[in-house]
Amino acid sequence: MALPEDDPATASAEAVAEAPLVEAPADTVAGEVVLRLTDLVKTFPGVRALDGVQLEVRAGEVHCLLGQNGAGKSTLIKVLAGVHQPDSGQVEWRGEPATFANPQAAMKAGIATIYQELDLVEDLSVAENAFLGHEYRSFGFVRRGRMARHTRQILSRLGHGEIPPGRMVRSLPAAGKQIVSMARALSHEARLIIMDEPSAVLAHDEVGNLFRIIRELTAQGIAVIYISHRLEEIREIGDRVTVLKDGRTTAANLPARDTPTRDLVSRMTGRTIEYVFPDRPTDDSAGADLLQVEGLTRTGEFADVSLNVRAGEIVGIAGLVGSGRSELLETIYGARLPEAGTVQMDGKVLRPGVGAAVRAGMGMAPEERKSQALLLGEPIYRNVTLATFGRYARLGFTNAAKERAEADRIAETLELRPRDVDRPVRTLSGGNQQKVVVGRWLLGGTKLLLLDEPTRGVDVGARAELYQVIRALAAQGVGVLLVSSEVPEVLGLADRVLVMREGRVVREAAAGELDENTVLDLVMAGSLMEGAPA
Amino acid sequence: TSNETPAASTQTKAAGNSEGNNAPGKKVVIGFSAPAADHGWMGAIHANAKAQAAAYSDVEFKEVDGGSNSEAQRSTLGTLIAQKPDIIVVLPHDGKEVNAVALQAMQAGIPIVNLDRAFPDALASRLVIKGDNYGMGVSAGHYIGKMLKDKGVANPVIGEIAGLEIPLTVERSEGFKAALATYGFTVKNRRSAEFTSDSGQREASQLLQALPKIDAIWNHDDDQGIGVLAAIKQANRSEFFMVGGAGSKLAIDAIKADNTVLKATVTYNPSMASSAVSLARLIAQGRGLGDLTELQVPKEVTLASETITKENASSYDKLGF
Amino acid sequence: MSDATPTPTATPERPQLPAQSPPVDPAETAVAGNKAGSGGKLSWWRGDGGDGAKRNLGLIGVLAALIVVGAITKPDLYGDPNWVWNNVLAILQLASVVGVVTVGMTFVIIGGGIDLSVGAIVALAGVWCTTVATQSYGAGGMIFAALAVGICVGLVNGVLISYGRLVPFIATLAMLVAARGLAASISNKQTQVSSSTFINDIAARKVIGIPILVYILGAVVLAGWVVLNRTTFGRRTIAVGGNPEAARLAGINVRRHTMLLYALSGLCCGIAAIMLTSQATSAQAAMANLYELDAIAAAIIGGTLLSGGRGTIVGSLLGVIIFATITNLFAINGLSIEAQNMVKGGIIVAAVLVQQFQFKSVTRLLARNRVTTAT
Amino acid sequence: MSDATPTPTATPERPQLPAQSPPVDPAETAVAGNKAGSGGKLSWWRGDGGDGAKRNLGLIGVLAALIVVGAITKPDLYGDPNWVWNNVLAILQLASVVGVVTVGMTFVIIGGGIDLSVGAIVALAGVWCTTVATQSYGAGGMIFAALAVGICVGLVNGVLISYGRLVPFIATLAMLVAARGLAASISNKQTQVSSSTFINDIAARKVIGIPILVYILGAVVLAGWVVLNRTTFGRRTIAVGGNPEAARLAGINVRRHTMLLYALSGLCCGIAAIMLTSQATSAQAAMANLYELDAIAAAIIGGTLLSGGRGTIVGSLLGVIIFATITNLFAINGLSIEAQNMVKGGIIVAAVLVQQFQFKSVTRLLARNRVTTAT
Ligand SMILES: Nc1ncnc2c1ncn2[C@@H]1O[C@H](COP(=O)(O)OP(=O)(O)OP(=O)(O)O)[C@@H](O)[C@H]1O
Ligand SMILES: Nc1ncnc2c1ncn2[C@@H]1O[C@H](COP(=O)(O)OP(=O)(O)OP(=O)(O)O)[C@@H](O)[C@H]1O
Ligand SMILES: [Mg+2]
Ligand SMILES: [Mg+2]
Repeated sequence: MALPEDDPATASAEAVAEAPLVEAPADTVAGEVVLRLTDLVKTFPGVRALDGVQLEVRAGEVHCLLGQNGAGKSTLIKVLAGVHQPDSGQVEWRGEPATFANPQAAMKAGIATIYQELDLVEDLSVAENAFLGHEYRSFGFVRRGRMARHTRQILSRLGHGEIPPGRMVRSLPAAGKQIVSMARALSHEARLIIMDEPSAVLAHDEVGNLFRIIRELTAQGIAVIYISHRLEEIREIGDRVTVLKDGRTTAANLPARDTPTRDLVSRMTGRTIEYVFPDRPTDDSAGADLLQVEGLTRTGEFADVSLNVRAGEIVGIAGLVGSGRSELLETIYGARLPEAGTVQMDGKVLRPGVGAAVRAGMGMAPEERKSQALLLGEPIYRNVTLATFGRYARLGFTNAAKERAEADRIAETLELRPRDVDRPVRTLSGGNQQKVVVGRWLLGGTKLLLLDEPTRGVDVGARAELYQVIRALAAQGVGVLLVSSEVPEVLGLADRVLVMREGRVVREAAAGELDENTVLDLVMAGSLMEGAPA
Repeated sequence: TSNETPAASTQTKAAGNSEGNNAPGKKVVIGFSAPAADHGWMGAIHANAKAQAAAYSDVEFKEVDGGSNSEAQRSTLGTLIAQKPDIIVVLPHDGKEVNAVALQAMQAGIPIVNLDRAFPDALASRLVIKGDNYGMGVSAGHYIGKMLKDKGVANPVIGEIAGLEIPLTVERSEGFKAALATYGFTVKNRRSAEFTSDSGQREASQLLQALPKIDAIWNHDDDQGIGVLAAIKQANRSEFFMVGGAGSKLAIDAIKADNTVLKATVTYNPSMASSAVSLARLIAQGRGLGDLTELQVPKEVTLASETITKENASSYDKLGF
Repeated sequence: MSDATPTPTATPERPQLPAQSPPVDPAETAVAGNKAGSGGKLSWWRGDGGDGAKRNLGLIGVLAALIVVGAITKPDLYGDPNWVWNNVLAILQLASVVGVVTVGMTFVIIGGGIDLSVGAIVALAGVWCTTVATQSYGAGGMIFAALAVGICVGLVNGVLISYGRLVPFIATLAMLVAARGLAASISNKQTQVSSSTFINDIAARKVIGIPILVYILGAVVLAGWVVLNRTTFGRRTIAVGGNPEAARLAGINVRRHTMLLYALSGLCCGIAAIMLTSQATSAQAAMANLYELDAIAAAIIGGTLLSGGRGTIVGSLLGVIIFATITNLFAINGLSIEAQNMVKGGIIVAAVLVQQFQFKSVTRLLARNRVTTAT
Repeated sequence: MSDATPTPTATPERPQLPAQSPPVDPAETAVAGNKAGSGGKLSWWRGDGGDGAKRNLGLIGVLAALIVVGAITKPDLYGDPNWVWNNVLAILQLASVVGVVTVGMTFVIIGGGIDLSVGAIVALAGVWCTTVATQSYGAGGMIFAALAVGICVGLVNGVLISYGRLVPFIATLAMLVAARGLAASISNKQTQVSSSTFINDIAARKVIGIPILVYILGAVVLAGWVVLNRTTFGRRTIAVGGNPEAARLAGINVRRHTMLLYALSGLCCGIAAIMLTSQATSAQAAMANLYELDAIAAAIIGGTLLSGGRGTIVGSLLGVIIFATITNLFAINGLSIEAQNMVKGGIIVAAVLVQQFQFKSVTRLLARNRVTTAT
């Protein structure tokens, strides 16, 4: 896989004043304008999510939307998809003013959407999910054969012909679900396909697949709006970029390939990012073994994994989606029972169960924020202190003021926006929700942090903050075990890296000894091997 | 209930006072089905039937649960019929709803003794023995009417605490209304409880709240009356008198003691279950009633609803349940 | 580092495990084989095959256990095949009315709602179709009245819930109270006898040895199964209950669909009203008491998720039959109601435990099997 | 929101060491000040369920409407302040028993469960504490028996649900059946009269003009409010009900907590049993009939989410009081039961609609306000 040339890590330190709206001439893209938004405004109670957005999308282009967490990207596309109604502003669709009163109307008009949050029905099959709402049918009966055939066709196009259309979606892992989401978008006869962070749960090879499809689509003159926080992806697939900040368009139609990263970043954040990864300590400051895992096994997930984490050390685990990293973390954390092997904290074998792990000083930020981590209806501060409210309590009585103060500090550190910690988490943007999940364990008292995809959907700026915090915690003697599908993140942040494949650790080395290509080779070799006869 | 209540305390007819009928005959199996006993009166029905059957050496008593609604009762009756007893005593949840099953049994040659709540179809039973719900309301109405007339109350405020709103309750209320009407009186406020003491308390407390001044109350059921009396005491009210229903021991005692507002109760006696079993045995054995000239048990027996007051209370001691 | 027990893959001394030659130890092949076993380049999924089917197997096990208990306690009766056959029919007849209601309830619950008013709707429809006025139109009029009342009341429920945004629990509870009140006022709190022999014969007649009521139950269950599993309406019901937001985003008119679900439940209640009226040859305002509880319990025992999105018609049917069998068992044994209730509570708990046990062990067995086959 | 000023936190020199540095530095105070400012910014969800508070306002509106209806229909009675005060007390007394049960139920529902057995537990506890044997220990023994029975039965529920993994609906339904059966067998299906004047006086006595029952209700509600809003137990309850998986991964012992919730509900039932026994000066197996429905309905009307994770004690209390007021209104007007039921259904629907209307319009108003301030 090609690596992006222009790494965000090289962005300069120079602060950039907020620039007025710039609009680059659209010489790079030839197609006619299919979608034009002018002065779009959308408010939620207490928040102006869109505050005069301009956007112009041409047929056959990949138009990227950039913006910090909470900038209004998802809100914008939900307006386009007919989910939200704008308060004011014009939507011009294929030359004519349009309003999409509901998702159906948008679909009819030829706009298909892959939403940021998975929108699948767990107890329906892959085919039924792909065609939900526009099933093949006659006299009310579902034409299952036809639907299955068409679904298989779409899935093969997506490079996943092996997923049976009749399979219940419940049994697919997150990446598989993402593919079904994409299949749904492709099942429509769409003129415009909107993708809201489709790559967040995809691994490298899947992203390659996705890009191939996007190129096919654009070659047919279909327009694509692509949202991602990974700048390298935007450079690879995008044609033009529109940048949102605080619900306003701060730059429109920048050429995706040539615009300097520091320009993009500064338009998104109003400042530049110093550097992405904090320096590793020069001396080997790591202390004694904190966590020792011996021969941990769960059939079908991972086998015979042994590893250790020392105090003050950051250990990263790289691997493909489905290589069993999440399960490993959950097992270490006591959320799953191992079939064999032991987990020791500070030299003591842990009893099974999350409670014992937490008491021993572990904390885990799980992979799926909505299902595993958040109380969506509860205020932010209560989510931040979900694991620790007991520490602030006296005689069983909670201390809300203290909790708020602590949560406020986390909110500030992680640039949560809006920063009102009494706001229900439900109303936060995806990336900000993720910050809440990670922030929970940054509160004091944790000795070992298990982080599963901590930066999923988090914007460039906040990501830098998060790295700083993690490094700072390590400097204080906290051990960190980090799982990430983004290889540069693992390599850049961790002191030591384990590479996992098919549930086994295939390589362990100091981060400095590995480079991205080596890791990718190790990881990919696995998937090549699987095809070969054992 | 059989295990604790000694047979003497249930209203059975002691074997041996009408010799002819008590002489052992051929062995018979008597089936029995009545709604689940969830309050005193129904409990007494079950207890009486069982105790009366036990008093006969020639009777095998087969009780199936009547469940909590007609449907359950139909179903269990079906299984009872399949076991072919000699005769079945049925107290239906509602005569009309169980009619079809009873008819089926009669057609299959199993006589049915219909206890208390009548089947609409005359062919559905061999014998009907029942209380008089309408008459009960009439008795209560007359007692209250007469008392108030005697006191010279011109425009009395009369309250009524009915039972669960099933047809028999409606009948009672109609009788009550009709009897009061003969005095020119009407019911000012009527609440329905559920034959339980807590529901009696609940409804009575609201009735008392609705009527700041009352002259008389009729409460349909003495079991729920425990709660009604409690509510009256809790509200500190005593300007009226009350008439009960059914005739429980507690009520009779209270009437005798005359220290509450309860001055009378009109009977609706669960002793009918004992009589039903006795008569069922005779029918199954093909015998008649000793004191009657006829060779067979008659087709219908309706109990009179009597009024128990302080004056006659002691003679009802035996029948209180 | 875990130098104490150097695992081959993790020690830095053996770093360059060549990607081309993965260590072939037995455990490894087990894992890899397991993965490759389901074919393709990524076998991402766990077996999901017949989750519902397995659960139903558990229910059939429970049913079998109940029958065995019956045979042990009453060997004389169970010795007679004729009696046994009749008993089966009796159980099915007992199950028929609640069964029909449960089919509708299953749809509502799968669709993310609940319908507490089913018993009341049955009563209202029953009472309505047995008024003197309705009966004067003959059996056809009565059937029409019952179905129309059922559908209309269901529609009112549906409108209140989907367009009035009332919580289903509250809306249908209000309907329960109101419909029973209306039924009482129509019937004047009297039991209304049905004089239509056509109606009364439905419960009394058999065709080829099987009661008509059982055929009706069968037809409703079959129709329910087909609608749930083979039509867009059914599949969308699962979507609406399992993930209403996703359903909305997919362009499904969630509100209209929700409304129709309650109408469907009302229709089932209308059918049940005819059946029950026929059984009782009469109707009254208090009939079908607490059917809501029976139907919900049957659906849940049958594997329907109370929070919506999952459930099977066959499971619900088995749930109803299990409850009917328990009632029948008690009747045969002549248990007193209090003993019966105590035992019943225990049986329900045991049934669910048995079913869960079954389910889990079967899964584990299959999983183990898979591993063995793969190696 | 539009803080164009570059935030100082981005520079690496700044210590973001949340673990060890809770000191109050200037930035922190700035944020705090900012927050204070945002108080004026009208974030209406602020605080312990400000959301709930709005909803409760709606409920109070409904209550007011009911009282107005009462005053219109019975001006003579409402003209007498003495009577009105007595009537308020009567309503509160009527609400007291169900109110106590509802507090427990609210906890269970917020915790993601449901307890159908509350009525049965009240009956069992009531019957148990009025047996001749228990009464021989005097009032203390009776109270102890009722509470112990309540807690034990609740614990059994809890164990079945959390460790036996039974669906709460089914487990507590089984308990409902079993506990009523046991109560019937203990009481011999008779009404057991309480001869303890201490117990009977609880319902009969007033202190400073207010019935003791009302004090008990107040105490239970207050305790419930404190536990739910101010203790770790309450926080865990919300977490367990809102997202059990998240709660588990946050280190909360979800199973134990679930078990305790049912025990708490059982305890409330025990208290309610004493109150109800005292009111009726007796107990029987059929008492507290359908309290489960009343309690669940009150909790839901009060804003508790049936799917768990959200609810308020005050809302539940208002729900109970509304239902009691409706009953009282009917009694005062002497409505027939069928009219009563029909009207009641309508009132429930109207109440919820009124409440929702209130709620939405207030929100919208605030939102509009907010936008104006912002621009
Ligand atoms: N339903 C809602 N109610 C209230 N506020 C909302 C709601 N949905 C979004 N918002 C607010 O609108 C703003 C924009 O959110 P949006 O989801 O569009 O951000 P985003 O650009 O997609 O961010 P991310 O990169 O994190 O996904 C945020 O401040 C968010 O809190
Ligand atoms: N929902 C699921 N159903 C069945 N098997 C699953 C499921 N999720 C994961 N697995 C299995 O568990 C193993 C590990 O998957 P998992 O997705 O947790 O790995 P991962 O390395 O954490 O990847 P990710 O980047 O998605 O977190 C895989 O072998 C996969 O087959
Ligand atoms: Mg977003
Ligand atoms: Mg993972």
